[in-house]
Amino acid sequence: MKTKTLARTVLCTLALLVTGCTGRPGNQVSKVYRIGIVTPLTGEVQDLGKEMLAAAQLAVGEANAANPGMHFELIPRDDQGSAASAALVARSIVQDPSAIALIAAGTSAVAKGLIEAVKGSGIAVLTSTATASDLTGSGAPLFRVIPPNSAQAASLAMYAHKLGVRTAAIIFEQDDYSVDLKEAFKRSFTQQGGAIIGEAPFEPDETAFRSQLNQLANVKPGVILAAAQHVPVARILIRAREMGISQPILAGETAFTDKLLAALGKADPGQFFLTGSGMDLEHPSARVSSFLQAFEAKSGKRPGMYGCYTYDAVSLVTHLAAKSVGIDRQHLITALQELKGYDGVTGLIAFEAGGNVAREYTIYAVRDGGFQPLSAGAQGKSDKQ
Amino acid sequence: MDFIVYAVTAAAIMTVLLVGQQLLLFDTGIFSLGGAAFFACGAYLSAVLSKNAGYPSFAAMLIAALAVTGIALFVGVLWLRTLRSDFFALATLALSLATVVVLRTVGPGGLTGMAGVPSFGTIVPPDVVPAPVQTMLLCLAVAILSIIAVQALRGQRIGAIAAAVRVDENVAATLGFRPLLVKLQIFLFSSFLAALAGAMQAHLLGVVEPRMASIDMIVLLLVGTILSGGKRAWGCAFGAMVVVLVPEVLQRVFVARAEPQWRAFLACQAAYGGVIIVMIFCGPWLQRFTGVRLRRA
Amino acid sequence: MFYEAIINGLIVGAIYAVVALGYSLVYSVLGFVNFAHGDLLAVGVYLCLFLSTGGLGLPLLIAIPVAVGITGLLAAGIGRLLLIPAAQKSSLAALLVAIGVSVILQSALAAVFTSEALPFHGGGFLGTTVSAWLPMKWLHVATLAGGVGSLALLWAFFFHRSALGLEIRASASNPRAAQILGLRREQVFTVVFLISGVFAALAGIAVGLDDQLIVPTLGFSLGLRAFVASVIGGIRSLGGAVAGGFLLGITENLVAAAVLQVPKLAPYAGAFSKDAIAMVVLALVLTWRPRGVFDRSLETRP
Amino acid sequence: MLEIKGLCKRFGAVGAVVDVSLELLAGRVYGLVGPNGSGKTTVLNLISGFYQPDCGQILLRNGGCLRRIDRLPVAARARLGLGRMFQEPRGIAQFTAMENVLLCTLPTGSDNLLAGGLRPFALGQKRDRVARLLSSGGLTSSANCRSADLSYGERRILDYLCLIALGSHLVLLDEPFAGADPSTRQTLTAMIRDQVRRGDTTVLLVSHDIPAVMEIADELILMDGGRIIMQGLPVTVTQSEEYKEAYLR
Repeated sequence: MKTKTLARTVLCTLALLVTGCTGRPGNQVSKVYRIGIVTPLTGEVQDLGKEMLAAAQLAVGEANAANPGMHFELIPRDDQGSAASAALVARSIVQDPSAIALIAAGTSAVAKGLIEAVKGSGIAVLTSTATASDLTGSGAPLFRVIPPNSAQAASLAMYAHKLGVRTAAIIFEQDDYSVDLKEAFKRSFTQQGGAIIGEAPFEPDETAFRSQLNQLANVKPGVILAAAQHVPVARILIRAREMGISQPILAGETAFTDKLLAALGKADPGQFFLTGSGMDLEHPSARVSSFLQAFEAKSGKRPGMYGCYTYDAVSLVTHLAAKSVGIDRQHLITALQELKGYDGVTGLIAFEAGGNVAREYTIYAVRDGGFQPLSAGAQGKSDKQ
Repeated sequence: MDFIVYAVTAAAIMTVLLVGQQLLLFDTGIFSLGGAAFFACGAYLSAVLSKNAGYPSFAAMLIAALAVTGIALFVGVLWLRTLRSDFFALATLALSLATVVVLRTVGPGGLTGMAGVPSFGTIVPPDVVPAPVQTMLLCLAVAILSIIAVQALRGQRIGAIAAAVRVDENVAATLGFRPLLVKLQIFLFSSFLAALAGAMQAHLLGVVEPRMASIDMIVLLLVGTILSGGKRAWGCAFGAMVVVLVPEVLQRVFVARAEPQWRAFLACQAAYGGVIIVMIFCGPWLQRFTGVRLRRA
Repeated sequence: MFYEAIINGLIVGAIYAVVALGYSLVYSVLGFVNFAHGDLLAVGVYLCLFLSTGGLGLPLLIAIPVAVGITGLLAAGIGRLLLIPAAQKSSLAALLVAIGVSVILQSALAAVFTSEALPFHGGGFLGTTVSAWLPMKWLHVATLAGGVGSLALLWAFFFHRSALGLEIRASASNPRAAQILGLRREQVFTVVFLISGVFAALAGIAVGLDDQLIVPTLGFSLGLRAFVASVIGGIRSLGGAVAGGFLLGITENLVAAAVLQVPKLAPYAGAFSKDAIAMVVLALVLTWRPRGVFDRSLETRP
Repeated sequence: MLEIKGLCKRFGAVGAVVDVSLELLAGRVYGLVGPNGSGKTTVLNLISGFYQPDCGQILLRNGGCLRRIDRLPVAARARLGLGRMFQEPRGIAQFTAMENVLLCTLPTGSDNLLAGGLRPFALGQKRDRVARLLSSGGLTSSANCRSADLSYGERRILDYLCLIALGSHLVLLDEPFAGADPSTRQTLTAMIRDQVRRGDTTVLLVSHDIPAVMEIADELILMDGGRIIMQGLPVTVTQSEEYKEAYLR
């Protein structure tokens, strides 16, 4: 009896909700341009997802303000940090004819599942986060506004060289992004005559990092690369310093978020360097500073790198759509391929054959609770071998 | 529209899974948290068979389900005899979590899992009936079949004996019935259904990943089973609809929107736990655990 | 290398031991596995965070006891309202309810605070390393001493001197004795939950101060491993639980260290992660000796 | 019918059953008596297979030959014709009386999906046999009540009916008369007598209720401290010195 009533109530509410969410105004589809963004809004890396969603919303808002008569709309979807969910929501997005582009703003692993899912739907996939080298060349029209790992790995290796160290050890998470970054760093670092003398993998559920860091400390490397998402990086920093490991620690761009600073809290990261895109946060250009102000006004904090890249990805799409009215998926793809150069906040965007963007990197350090640019790193050429 | 089709398909698959769990928990009194493990194994096996070994997806599903039943046989023989009901639950929980680790470490695609699993084949050309609809009808058919099968099983001797075993193993034994054999058979059957459901899921989504056996899946499965109630097999259709639709709806209502509402979303997730508790205290099926005032066979 | 591994093992083991005691206590008295026990850890540490750096800004010396107290009361409340009634129906019902409670606690923590990682600095003296030859923070010394000490105290005075403690032990050694307790039964059960909650909170805070970065799910996997520890020791023997805790802690660290020595195994490191080891050990113990290594209880009547 | 040789069972330090040897002849009723904790129920549990003996043998005559059963599982012993009635009524609570009896008439292998398990659980041509059994216990009127709703006495009778339906030829009864009203007691006694008279059924019953045992048993077996003190005619046993001191201590 109870069950029956319960069943009824639940089903009614569900019915209402579903219709409520799926029903959309069909009359103005022609004038509306929708941009799907698939990003982790729940799960391990959700804080990045939230930041990127905020950035995307900012971009769309500005585009609508700038182009009266056109209406841009986001289709935000949660990939829950899972390739399967990403594939699922991506499929539902490409079903919508008014969706002209898809922003894959999740980890490399998730992006793979997403690209597989929308292959053949003829929609342009832009990614502002997925840096795994093997992503491009999968056949899908993929455009990265963020350079592949090889680029940031190169500049990290370069900087390690500059620090005058010849030996490095790597502690890395067992996921696509981290493993790829590790391999790329290995290549560049050994090319420059350095030697990798220690590697310690760890699982996503690791929180202590004692055995791994013990292992690395015993081989006495000149520098340690922490290839991981930002929370593990923070954990590693804290643990390493408290264990008296004083070597400089390097990290990839994914750590460039105030979430890392928040996680570090009062803990002193010591010598800690990470890559950031070429955007000069010290003396920002008018465009950059206006973006920074707008973003801080919107979400009350400075954007992380992924926020910036996502902002660029979305505003690039709106920019191209605004240039040629009535654009569809196919035209957008060609427009992206022929793109001469778009001045984004993270720098000039133009896609190479593989759909990669060439980009200049800057090395940042964490000093008194903020990121400080040190030196313009080398030209991050995406060397593929 | 496509959402409806997807939802129905997913619910049908979940039904196949839940029917087995219901039979296991409510009719035989075996509390297993290993359903997720068999679900994931079925999915992975079927994915590998069809993608790498090139079997047609239907064959792959069947082979996968049967193979996983083999694993279940091992587990059952190992633990059904020695372990008390709640310890069996925890042992199977360990099995599920271990499955996650194994798939993550040695499974194809590692942490990510494997994308690009071929979808269901089509029986009639897709221009007549669109492929998703065909898939939906197929899954519905399987779901209905399993419901009928389980409902029928209850009326048979094995069903009555299973009830006896659940209520009092010792008495059942003194009546000459082999409790271990009975439990094992039901366990195998439910594992087969779980693996089959996993395989169908894999071909529906086109992606398999280790988290298919994660704790979230386990809890979802538990909620579904408990919502299905112990009385009729079609209760599982209801349970399945809830566990498929509610997360989807929560996503759309609270998360996938301009200003995601985290508090509300998480509060709704807490409701899962609430459902379990309420059902245990108020649901008519608590009696099945205590063994008094039970359904007539 | 292995010296460090053993030290780390002791550090983790102390935590496991304290948490495992909670599982054993509840199981041996009420006869069910308190799945929500692990999440009380998280509650404790988040409360402590809120009281100290995260919110009210009280000094840790005040925040910790208050948080521990509140968690204990919460545990007692949950036990009295939900778990005890369920346990009196059947161990399965109780286990299910406990799972429900655990789900609620986790989501609630995430909703009230956030599901993102929050910093939690013990700071000061506790954070400093003892010495080169003893690679351990003073915090760990405190944890070890506190853990072992409080267990000993609980053992010597509460369980063996006080009437309540004796009753608990009575009902632990023989569940039927619980029925004899009559009216005081509920009371005894509630106190059991209180104790387990207090210990969970202590362990949680120790972990939080050690990692300095906390997430709402931190209780779950740790709690699961602690449960495994209690099973190793024989979940119905309190002493066994403690022994099992140290055993598991040292094992997982030794294995991790050993695996790192062999570069070939690197891609399979996942198979040797803490959780994997715990799960395998659990499976093995349940298969080989379901009643645990240290438990010598008798056959049950048919 | 049943032979026990040097049976012993220890629980930790306590020797619950110490070197018990015993032979039960077909067609007789044996009463197993003794003070509390003298190991009576343990012996029953050893015979029916809930406990594994530490030493000794249990042999059951099945058809012509003696067969060693002390390593067999409970169900196997039951299929060899060993029936067991528990101290408190243990009929399947949510089955009707009829279903309970029907359950016991199922052929061997009904618990196997491949053999017979998939046949319907229905009366079929067993209808009148079940009816006869029920009426012999006076349960015809309440055949369709769930056994949970039956009276205590009725449930006891139902349990015994199940043993008859199973066709066990060695029946172990644990306190069959405990808490049973006089009428139930009469019916049970009558049924037991009747069954023993009709065929080669042997009954071993444990009871504190000495008068009732005296009334029905052909022989008494006196246990104390896990040992068999003496065995003999009810009168001789109850008047012996050993009997008095066993109960006085």
